[in-house]
Amino acid sequence: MTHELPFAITLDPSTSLANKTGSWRTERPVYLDRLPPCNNACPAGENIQKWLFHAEEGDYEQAFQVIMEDNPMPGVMGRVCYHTCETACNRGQLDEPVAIHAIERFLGRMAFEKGWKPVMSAQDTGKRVLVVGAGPSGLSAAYHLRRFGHDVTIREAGPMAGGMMRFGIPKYRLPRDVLDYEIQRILDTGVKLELNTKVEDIEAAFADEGFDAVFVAVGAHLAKRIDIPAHAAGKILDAVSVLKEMESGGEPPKLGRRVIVYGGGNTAMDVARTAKRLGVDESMIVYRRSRKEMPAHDFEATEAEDEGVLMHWLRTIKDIDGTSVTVEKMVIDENGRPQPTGEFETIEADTLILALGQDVDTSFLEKVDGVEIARDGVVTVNKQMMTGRKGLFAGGDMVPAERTVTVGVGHGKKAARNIDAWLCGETYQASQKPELAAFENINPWYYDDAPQSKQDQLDPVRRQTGFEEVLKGLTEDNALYEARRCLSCGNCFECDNCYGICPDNAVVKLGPGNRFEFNYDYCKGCGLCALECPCGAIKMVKEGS
Amino acid sequence: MLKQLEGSAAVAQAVALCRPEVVCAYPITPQTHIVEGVGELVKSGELTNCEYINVESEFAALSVAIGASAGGARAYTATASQGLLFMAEAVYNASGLGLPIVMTLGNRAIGAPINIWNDHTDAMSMKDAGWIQLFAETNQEAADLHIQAFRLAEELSCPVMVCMDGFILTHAYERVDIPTQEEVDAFLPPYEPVQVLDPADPYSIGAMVGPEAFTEVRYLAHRKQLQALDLIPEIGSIFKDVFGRDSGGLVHPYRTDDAETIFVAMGSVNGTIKDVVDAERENGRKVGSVSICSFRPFPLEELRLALEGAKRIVVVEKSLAPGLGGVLASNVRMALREAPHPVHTVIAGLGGRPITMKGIAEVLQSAEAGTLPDVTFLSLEKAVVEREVARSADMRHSGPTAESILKAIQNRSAQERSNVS
Amino acid sequence: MFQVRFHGRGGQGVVTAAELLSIAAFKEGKHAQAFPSFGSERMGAPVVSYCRIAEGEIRSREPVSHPDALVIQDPTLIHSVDLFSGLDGKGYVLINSKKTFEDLGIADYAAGFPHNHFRDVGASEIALKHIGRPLPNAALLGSLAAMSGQVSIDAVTEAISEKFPGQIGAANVAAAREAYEVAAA
Amino acid sequence: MSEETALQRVKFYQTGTHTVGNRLMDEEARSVQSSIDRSNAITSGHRACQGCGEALGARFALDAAMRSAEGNLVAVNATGCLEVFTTPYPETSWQVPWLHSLFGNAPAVATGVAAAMRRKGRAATKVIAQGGDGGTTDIGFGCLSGMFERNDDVLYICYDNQAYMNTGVQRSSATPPAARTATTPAVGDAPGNVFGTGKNMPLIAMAHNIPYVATATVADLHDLEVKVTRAMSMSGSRYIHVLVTCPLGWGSATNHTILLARLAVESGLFPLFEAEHGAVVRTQKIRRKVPVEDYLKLQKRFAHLFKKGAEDTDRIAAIQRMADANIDRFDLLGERTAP
Repeated sequence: MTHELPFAITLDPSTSLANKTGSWRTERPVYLDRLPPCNNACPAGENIQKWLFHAEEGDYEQAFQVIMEDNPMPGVMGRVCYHTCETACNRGQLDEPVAIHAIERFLGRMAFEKGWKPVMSAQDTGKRVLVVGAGPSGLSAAYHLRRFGHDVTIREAGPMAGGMMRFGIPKYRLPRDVLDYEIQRILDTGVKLELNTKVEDIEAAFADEGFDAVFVAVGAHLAKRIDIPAHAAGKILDAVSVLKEMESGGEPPKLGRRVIVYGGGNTAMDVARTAKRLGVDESMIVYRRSRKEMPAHDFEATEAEDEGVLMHWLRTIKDIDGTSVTVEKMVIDENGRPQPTGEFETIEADTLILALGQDVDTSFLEKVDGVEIARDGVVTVNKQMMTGRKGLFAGGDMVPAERTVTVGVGHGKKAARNIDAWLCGETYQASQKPELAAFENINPWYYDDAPQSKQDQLDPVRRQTGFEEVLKGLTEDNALYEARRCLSCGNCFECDNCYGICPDNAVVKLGPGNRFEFNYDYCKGCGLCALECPCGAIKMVKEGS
Repeated sequence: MLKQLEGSAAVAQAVALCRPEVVCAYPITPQTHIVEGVGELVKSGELTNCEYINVESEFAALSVAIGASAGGARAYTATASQGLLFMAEAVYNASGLGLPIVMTLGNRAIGAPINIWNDHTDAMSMKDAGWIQLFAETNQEAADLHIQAFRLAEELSCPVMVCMDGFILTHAYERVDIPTQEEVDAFLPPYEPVQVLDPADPYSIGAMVGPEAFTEVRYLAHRKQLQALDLIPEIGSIFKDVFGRDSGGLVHPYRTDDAETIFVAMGSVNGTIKDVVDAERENGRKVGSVSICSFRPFPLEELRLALEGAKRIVVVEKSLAPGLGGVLASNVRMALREAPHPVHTVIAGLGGRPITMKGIAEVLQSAEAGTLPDVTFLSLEKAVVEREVARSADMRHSGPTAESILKAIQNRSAQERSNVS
Repeated sequence: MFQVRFHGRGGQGVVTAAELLSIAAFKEGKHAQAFPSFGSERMGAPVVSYCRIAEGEIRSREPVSHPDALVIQDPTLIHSVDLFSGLDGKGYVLINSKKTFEDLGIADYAAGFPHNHFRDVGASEIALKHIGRPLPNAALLGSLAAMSGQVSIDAVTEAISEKFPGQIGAANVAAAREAYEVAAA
Repeated sequence: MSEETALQRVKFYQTGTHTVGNRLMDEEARSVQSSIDRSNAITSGHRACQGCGEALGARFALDAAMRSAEGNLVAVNATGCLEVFTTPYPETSWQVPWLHSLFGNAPAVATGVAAAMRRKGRAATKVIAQGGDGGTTDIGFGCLSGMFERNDDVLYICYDNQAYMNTGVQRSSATPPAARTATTPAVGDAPGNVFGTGKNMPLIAMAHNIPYVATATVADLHDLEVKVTRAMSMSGSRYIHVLVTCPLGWGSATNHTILLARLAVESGLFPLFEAEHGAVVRTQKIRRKVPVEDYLKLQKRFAHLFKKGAEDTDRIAAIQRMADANIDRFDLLGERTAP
């Protein structure tokens, strides 16, 4: 329809597009992906936020696949990981952190129910790698190496794979069917497992068997001991042995009616709780410092207490006379160290279980040239996790690091990447970490108040009498809800805020999954989009910088 | 059909025959009977497809009409005097937007002092608002001009104000030939707006225009009025073809051929003037008159042709430009800017003061005698004015500074003298 | 040209009377022009209206200063307003009153007019009888028709019926006819 | 299937209803502004200041109205910032049919447009009139009241930025007490605008008994869109009063436009409510109540209240009392149970 419209007074629609208001701008908004604190805190290097993103949509399989890029055992990890991600979670400053572990566990269960397998797309390289030890690090390394297309063999000295996951963590925390399933899923990717095969000669593996690289991750299985004056030796056991015995399939260890567990770490709690389940009347923790200083996670102590474990904080064992254990009271000085008081008490116990930490058995490495073993028994590795012996890598509890399953899994992945690079004659370069998405980058207004979903717990009576799993999993509804509590810190989740609130229509929406882009022809640089971005995925930069 | 009826009723019926789609009503004397009349026709169902909207002010009345016209409807309203001033902003706006609204102005004086009677001050206040202003001499012409006004407005996309003298015409019963609907339909096609608010073609009407184009916009408004100088007679002649009578046009000369003195006036006073012309012709005086129908656009050329043979021009006008004299006279002088004639201004009929044949005849005599001043106030009560001037001269302290100071000094020295003695 | 001036008070139908007269004249093929003098008079205030009747076009718009007939709808105005201004001795005067000219104080003035040019008629009483309200204008128009012969009584009643259809019109027509008879007698 | 059902069952969308869009919500439950196909009633290239709340508010409102009317609407605009920054010759930003007449007559012009639509057989075409606070509460007040009284079929939207911004920040009858404007300078014993009794246009609109009155802000898009949509579903006179931040006039950072509107609501200074036929039917509760200082401090127009060492605590307290009175009057904290 053409008109003889009045001159100047009447204007054709949208003609203002000729006026490029971008020239007004002194600052420009830019989209960026900041590093979410959960990802940053994850020892296994999981891209938590990314898999939550998929879980929020109910695309659990995709979420599972994202986890599988970093961690082959979500079912295990969702149970045993101490989830530093949740400690770091920005949502914790709003109400409560996202229960990431519970969602991960849910995804593990979904994968189990649906039989999802990880995507294995790499071509076989023909390179052969030996992994020594089938614990978390070894399994993880083997899995990731397999994903790179390498030929992987695991040799495990023990009768079963799993390492500390099996022999250090009681089944009420990690049911064995879950563990077995996820180990098998790794093996199904084509990893060879040789059990009851102790590797004694690394050089032979290189030279005689033709492995191109070796990754050792034998864990720390040697219980630390201390000298306690014993007038009449009572029954003294170590925690690792007790837990290992639980897995042997034979008679459970005989502990008597009263048990003291000496130590304040997670293993101490595990053992005390195991003892309780084995039917002792009194399972006691004796620890030289207070609850505040104990290395165990608070929830573990709480769960132990819930199950009737008695706590004797600020006590050291001075001597043992049959079933009489003399303990000295301690105080914490201003430096946080325990100091003796000279006051003593006596506790009756049939068994004393030492839970004082573990050492690594590195004897098999001593004869390998170039391998350096530190005074505390751990193996020195460089940034690429390689020992002084070219092609020999090490990880897990046997290198200096926190000794957790998650760290072990992380080591496995990291080692695999480095081994892969080394096999290709390269050096692995970790990508530059983007800036952290701090709480200050978040605009909390846009998030609804939503309390964390709590996992049900087994009732205390059953917890004291059996090894049924204590924590229940989330229902699908709860898991979905929980996933949706994620703030998506630092990463666009396509909330359309920038698109909606730009007074100048200078944000172009690219459609589902494609996010947005700025139309700098019109953006005046007001900064509204950056401030009102809920998750801090936009920042303002000086024009021309 | 010939009817004996009130001028307002005649206009209401004529407007109704034009099938307005939106009529805005706000009462103000002496226009009110017109919108009342239209309202009755709408309410009774004689005028269909018409929104009759009772608004809260004249400003709203014309504003509603503006919206209606931009919405593609034929819009009409009526006002007078203060009402026109109250809507003044919208008056300019309607023409600026090129909206073909037709509005009746029941001419009335403007206060203070408040005065409800007839003169042309209201119309003159809006003479440069960009509207076409047509003045009716009789109620027949008032009715006819409305019918022509819609056609004119819509052909030009320019609003038209039909001016008719308050009371003198609006309230006068006389015979008016009210045409039939068929005749009007044949003359006036349905409104086809040049611009209309339409979601299918969403342009913006009413932009802000800066120095870079404002002059051009104003030039085009001027040009539109100049176009109307051709269109008004053209429409008048088509009107004659359809309705068989002369109405409208630019100017109506009366017995001007050999006239030495020509009266120029607008509106109903021309009837009285014509009676004087006839009477004085009987007395042997060479006198004629010109009635201006189209004040805006102002027919400079037609007027020049009508007046060029005369020796003197006497403009009888119902408005005053204080400090200058006559508004119409100034415009007439523009038409005669190259001619030697004196153009006298006679301010008459202000605030309803009757203009009598006797008064006009006296003006003619003094004009012929060469004693008519440049500006004359017809039937001015000189005694009243002089008394008031004298009184205020004693009271006043404002005014020219030097004079006031002198006066103050005189007063003081007189006081001092009296104190001494 | 025959010019009539009506005097009365606001609310007495003074303006309507002039209009009705113009319609009556129009009905007889004549040109007529009726108009009021004012604007904002309220009930009770003195009001003036005019009507001109002619065979040809009426152009002048000036107020009627030299009437051929005066219709005085309210006799109380006689001494408060300059009613008879411009009237010459040959004109008509019709006063709504049942009083004698002596009682009205105008006997001497009335005596100067030709026979039957100066009348008073009890129009209000006639109106009261027919209409139920003392609205004298229709009745006076009947009398004026009889006195002046400018319009026929039929034209007057037609005009009344046209402007006031129905019962009110009919009552006014009856009043006009009775007053016509009174004046024609 | 179980995924599907859980998705539908779990109505928690991580950002709830507060962000513009959300990929997790059903398409039809998302805001108009989130749509890739929104009409953009005002398109790019307009000359509004950086961070202009009115440009935003007008697009929010008209886009919602456009969706509701399925594109069949016309808009009338009073003189003011919105008019000036959108339509300087030779460019217009409007993508809806649009008419500007004068400062004070937008309601009447809209009445005329609506009448024309009815008479031209286009009664389905919806008419919206819009103006700033000056054009609405001051100079256009008479026409607006007339429009309400006649119950003309027009939705009138006031974009209230609390002063005459177009002319350089002069006081209007919508300017809050103590605010500095060019005609209420921050000097003397009682700097800034006087404490008056106020002219509350929404309540005045309600007094006309019109079908619908609502308040909204640019901070809560969903609320605004719901209200516009509801208004559009009705006929007769409807009034929506939208608080729009003006960085220029309020002396606020250009990126605080939404924040300030939000604080106005959360402090209680600007109550959000809806009224039908003269009675309040719904109020939007305060989510996280804040003291008025939080709102005032971010604006230079109130800076004189917070002079170091000379805080005008009395007048800040007076403003807090206004907020508290609103909270009480409209039950903004939800302390009273619904009748």
